[in-house]
Amino acid sequence: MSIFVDETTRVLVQGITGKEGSFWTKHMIEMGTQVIAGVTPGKEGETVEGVPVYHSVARAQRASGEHAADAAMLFVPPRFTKDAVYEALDASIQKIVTIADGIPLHEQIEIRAAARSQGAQVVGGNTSGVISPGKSMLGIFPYWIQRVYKPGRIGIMTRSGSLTNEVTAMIVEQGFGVSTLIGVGGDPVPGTRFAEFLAQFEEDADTDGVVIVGELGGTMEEEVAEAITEGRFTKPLVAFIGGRTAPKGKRMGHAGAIVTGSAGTVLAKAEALTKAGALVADRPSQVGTMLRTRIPETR
Amino acid sequence: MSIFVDETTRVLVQGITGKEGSFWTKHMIEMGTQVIAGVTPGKEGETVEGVPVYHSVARAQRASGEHAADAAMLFVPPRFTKDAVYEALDASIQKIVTIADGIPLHEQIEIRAAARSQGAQVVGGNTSGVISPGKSMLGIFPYWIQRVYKPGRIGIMTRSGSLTNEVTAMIVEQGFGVSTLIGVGGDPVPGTRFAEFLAQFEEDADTDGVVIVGELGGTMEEEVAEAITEGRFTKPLVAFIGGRTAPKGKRMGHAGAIVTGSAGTVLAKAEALTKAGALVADRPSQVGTMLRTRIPETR
Amino acid sequence: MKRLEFQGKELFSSAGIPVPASRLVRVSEPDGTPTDGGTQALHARLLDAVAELTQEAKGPLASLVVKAQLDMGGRGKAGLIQLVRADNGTGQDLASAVVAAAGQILDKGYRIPALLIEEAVDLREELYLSISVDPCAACHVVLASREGGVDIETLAAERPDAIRRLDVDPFRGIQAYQTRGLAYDLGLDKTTARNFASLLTKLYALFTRVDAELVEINPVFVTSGEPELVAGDAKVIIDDNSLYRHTEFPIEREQYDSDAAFEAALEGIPYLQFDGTISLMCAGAGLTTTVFDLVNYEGGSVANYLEFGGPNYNKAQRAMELCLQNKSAVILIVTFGTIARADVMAEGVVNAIRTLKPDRPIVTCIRGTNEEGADRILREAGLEPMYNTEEAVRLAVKLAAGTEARV
Amino acid sequence: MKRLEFQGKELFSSAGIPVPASRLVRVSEPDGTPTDGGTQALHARLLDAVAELTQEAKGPLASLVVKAQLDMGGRGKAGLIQLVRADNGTGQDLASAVVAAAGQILDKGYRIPALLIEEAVDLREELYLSISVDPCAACHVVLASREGGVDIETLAAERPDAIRRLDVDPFRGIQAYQTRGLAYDLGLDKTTARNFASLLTKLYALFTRVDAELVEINPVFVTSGEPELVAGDAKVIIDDNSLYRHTEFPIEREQYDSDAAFEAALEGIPYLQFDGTISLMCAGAGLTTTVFDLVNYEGGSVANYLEFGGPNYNKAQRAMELCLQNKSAVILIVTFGTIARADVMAEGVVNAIRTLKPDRPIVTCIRGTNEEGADRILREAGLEPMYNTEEAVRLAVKLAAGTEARV
Repeated sequence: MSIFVDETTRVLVQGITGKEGSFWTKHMIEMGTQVIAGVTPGKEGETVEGVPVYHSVARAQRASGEHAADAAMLFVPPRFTKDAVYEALDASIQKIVTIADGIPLHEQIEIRAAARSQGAQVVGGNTSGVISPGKSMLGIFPYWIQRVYKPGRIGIMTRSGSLTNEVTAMIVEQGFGVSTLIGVGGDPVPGTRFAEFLAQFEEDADTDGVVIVGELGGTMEEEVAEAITEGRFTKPLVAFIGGRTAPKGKRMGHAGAIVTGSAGTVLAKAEALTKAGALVADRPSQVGTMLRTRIPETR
Repeated sequence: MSIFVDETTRVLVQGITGKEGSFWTKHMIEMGTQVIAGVTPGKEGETVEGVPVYHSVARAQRASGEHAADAAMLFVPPRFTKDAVYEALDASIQKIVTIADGIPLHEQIEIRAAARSQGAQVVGGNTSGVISPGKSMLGIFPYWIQRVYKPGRIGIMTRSGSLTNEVTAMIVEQGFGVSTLIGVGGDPVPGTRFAEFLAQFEEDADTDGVVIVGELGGTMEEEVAEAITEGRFTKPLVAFIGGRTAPKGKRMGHAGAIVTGSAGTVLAKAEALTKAGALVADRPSQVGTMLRTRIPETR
Repeated sequence: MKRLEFQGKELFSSAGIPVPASRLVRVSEPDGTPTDGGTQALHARLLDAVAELTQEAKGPLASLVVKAQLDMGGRGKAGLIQLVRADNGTGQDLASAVVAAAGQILDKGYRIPALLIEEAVDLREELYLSISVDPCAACHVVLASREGGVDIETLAAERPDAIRRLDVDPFRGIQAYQTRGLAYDLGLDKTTARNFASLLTKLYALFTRVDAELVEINPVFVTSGEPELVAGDAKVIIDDNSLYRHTEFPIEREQYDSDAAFEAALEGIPYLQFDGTISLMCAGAGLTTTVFDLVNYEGGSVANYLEFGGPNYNKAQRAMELCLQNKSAVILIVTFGTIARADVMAEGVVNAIRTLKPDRPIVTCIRGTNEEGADRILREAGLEPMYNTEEAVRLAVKLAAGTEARV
Repeated sequence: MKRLEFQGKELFSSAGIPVPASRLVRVSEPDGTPTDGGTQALHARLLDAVAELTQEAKGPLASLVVKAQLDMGGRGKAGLIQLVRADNGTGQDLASAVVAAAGQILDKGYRIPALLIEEAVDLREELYLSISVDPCAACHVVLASREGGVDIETLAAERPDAIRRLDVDPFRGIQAYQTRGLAYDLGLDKTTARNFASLLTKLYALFTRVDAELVEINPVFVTSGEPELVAGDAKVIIDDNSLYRHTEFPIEREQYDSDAAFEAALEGIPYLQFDGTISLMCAGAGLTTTVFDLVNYEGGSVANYLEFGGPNYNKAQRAMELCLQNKSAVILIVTFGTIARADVMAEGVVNAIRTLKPDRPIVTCIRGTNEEGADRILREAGLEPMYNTEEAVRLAVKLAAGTEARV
């Protein structure tokens, strides 16, 4: 198993005929992803990598009948992302991934609010997406790099892209692999937050533990600590949190990564997680070995 | 019993210190209504008919603690009604009655949409309100007129004010009385529609039958016919529908009462109801006698 | 409040919606007084309009459309819209043809405050597009069809599949994917789809900005050549309850079909003009409508529908004045009020009778809060109050028919 | 993008929010060049400002506030805001006092593009008011307090009950009952409550209109006498992702604390200026931040934070130019990219080295898509690529400390 996406997930690609859309559709299919339809207004009738293209999500869904998509992957510029998310939501798609980097803040808010109001999950923006290695990919992962994207039994959630490659490589080095990796994204208002995936990882029989790659700013790591404290998540959890030495009040890195006052410091996050019983690594290189202390057998 | 309001309903009055608010608060209390708090911004600390006044609904609810209001009665001008409804909804009040005549159409839409999104019922605007004679009143009924507001076992729903007095008098003349009378109001977009109260009347052990006082325009009467046809309402139902001879395309009476094309004619409504098994009166004077054919014993 | 076509098109222009080039030629002013100069001046204005349009077109105009501006459906069938051409066989030029058509239109006996002289659009297709509200779903509703230019209700009844519907959340407003999706669902080509989406976005913005009950473009012209979308007609109805925040829409004489209706509107009194013999002066929309029905059931006919309940219950004198403007034979007063106290209404009626000394019989059926007081007031004034609506209606019908004499 | 105080107050004025009467006196132009005329001309502009404010006040001014305009918290404590009075003991008049205060402020060694000369407000109370977003609840958040004028985060930590919070649905926007309710919950009297509700309504409209991350008024002055609310300060941060639709907010030199930071902003390259010895030129926000941490852990210090990943991954030359503007000892390049292909980045780095001939050692740790190609390119150019981030950091720190020589 895995969470959010697997080989049975039927995926619709919005913006499929664009440069990124067509490039990554090819790779998603190679990864095992069931891409059943694509959408680009004005291009109905074309195909991309054998996938039929429709004018709109609604038309694609109608054409697919009972085999309609249950997930949407967006390759849409940031300023049109809200519209594309609404379109997917309106077609009752409950799982949506957007990689767009630069979605206006007020639209990030609206995307999350709209998704929540219908119980849907939007992953992103400003993320590489979601991958269940060997099964399915909704995003732009270099899954061909074997020392990172090895299938296995560790769930990963992250706010970063490159840093995740760094950290995951350290986990794989210790003999682990990845069940599902979810990039929640580096925006101030990610569509779905760390803690909102924990229940799925908890239930997933094929996930033995979870690694979160956090950073300064916001409260996502604290929410994870709360979920552990409240017993909503009981599997081993290791966290790496970047930005411990970042100066206060400067926006370093992601727009979401800014500390004001004492809220959002890495210190506060690390304390909350440690108190909840999670392990917190100071350096990426420690993540794999820490995980090993909690999961002694190679999986 | 009765529906929507009875003697146990705790009522908050918005706009309580105004001329209408204070006048009708007195009458509501005389009718048995439990008025527990009033709201007028800037007048916290005053009382009206012994009822404490607060700046806001939230403050009134906080002050009332576990005995907070579960219904709100609005005496607020039409252009401020949307705000007052939102305020009540925000304080988790699920039953709201507004008599305001002249709520802007687009705000009528927003009121209904907002109420539905949290499963609340707004009655009105442009109505006399709701009365369960002898128990409770949220509105502006001349309950002192004995030949209309006699307690009994007939539920009444209406789009009109004066016409309802006319029709109800005919029902009472036949020896019946009223369990609950709900004026859904004459606006094009009433907060709650006829058919949305039918389930409550169906369940109410103290309601033997229902009379609806409809008029031309809209589809509320057709929705009642549908509910009967689908078996969602099984008690005797008699309808009087005004505007049978009204000319097409002219707005006669309520803003909601306009016929365009063949939709919304009294003929179409009467046919739908008759087909569903309801009785349809041509004149107000027939309503009571028709009801008597279905409910032979005086109740 | 219904806007006339030219007013609707002004709103369209302000919203960036393309409309055909046009000139308005007034027959009477907005306040109802005839425009200066009589027929000769009118002809001069028509010629000026044609000259200006010709100049604007930067080339010879082959044809123009002359459209009567009044609130009425089926203007085309009634001959109130005429297409005129320069070479229409009679040898006359375009300007003369316009003057001739205008004359024909004005001779038809309607009250026409103005004519719109409009460039004829070279088109390949006509669409239908409107936005209104859905009271049940509590949303805004867009209706669109490839079969524009026909009566939408007839189309809806006969071929509902030809109409596409789009629901819009009132809090979020219309979204790009919706306008685009509707365009493609209509089967429009890419360029037309883009223009359609843009048109709908603008029309929606107008709909919410002016608090409209309805905005309708029927037909939307799809021009020949590079397909552009142009509003062939304009129907805009403003929500009366919102007029307080729209001072740009004053109540004008030209929007009403009678002086009484106009004066009633200024007072905020619901009023409709008919040509029967019984003036209704009733309280409550539902009750007044029911009395209207009962009059018809009893073989009578209504001269005017008038409500003086609700906030107007102390306007008995003004209401009676409006009734007396009609050539009715009887005034029928029926009320059953709450806040509209029976005694206050009775007092108002009695005072109005004293002041106006009506020349026709008055039948009263005034009930509700403090009806005992009302009874006393009416009887003291020599009236004989009734308490059964149907009996009151029957009496009024008999009086109107002259079969019973009574004051 | 942070707006400076005077820019924020301009926005407040445009939104109908009262601000104190003021004049802006420029020290340098928005593009960073000194304003013409040197110290003498600056004094003349200060005197003009005082004269204009005096004239505007229609009466003698007792005091003025001189406020340095720069992006920095704690200006008061740093002596960058000074209240000056006419009769402050030294016998000098108000204008001379302003000139003296300005001189003191400018002598403190900060980069100050302008001074705001503002009327001092006679006040009886200071409030706090801000609007921002809540990422978790997905709504807009209003924070307000009776205890304005202090650091809100300190207040939040020490006396959270002194701050009231209001959540606003982003689709419906702020409602009258909410602004009113917050005002009364703060315990304001009726008049002040009304003014507060009006102020908040306007501030909310501004917040959404300019796509702000934050609008903050700290303090809101409650004036003596008839209580009016005036914005004592203005903090407005515009969402960078929305700047494409806000051409009214150009990127200007004066908003940045260094030329490199300004130039990086023009390129859309995330950049922060520090004063250490290692220039970071890394890809990915999270990874760059982590390398920043690792440099500090290893006892090194950072000269600049710079990301050239994402859409900028082919801007290696521009990025290296920015790094070379610093007095750093080493440039440390760490990447692990996806779309940002390793070979393209390596190629860019090699080309930049060829063109710019950097005078300091460069450490590379370039990984990700096509890292084999990157390895070849770097080695062909004579570099010795590394593949372990922590090792690369340690090497850079040693090189910067001069304990290891390497090119």
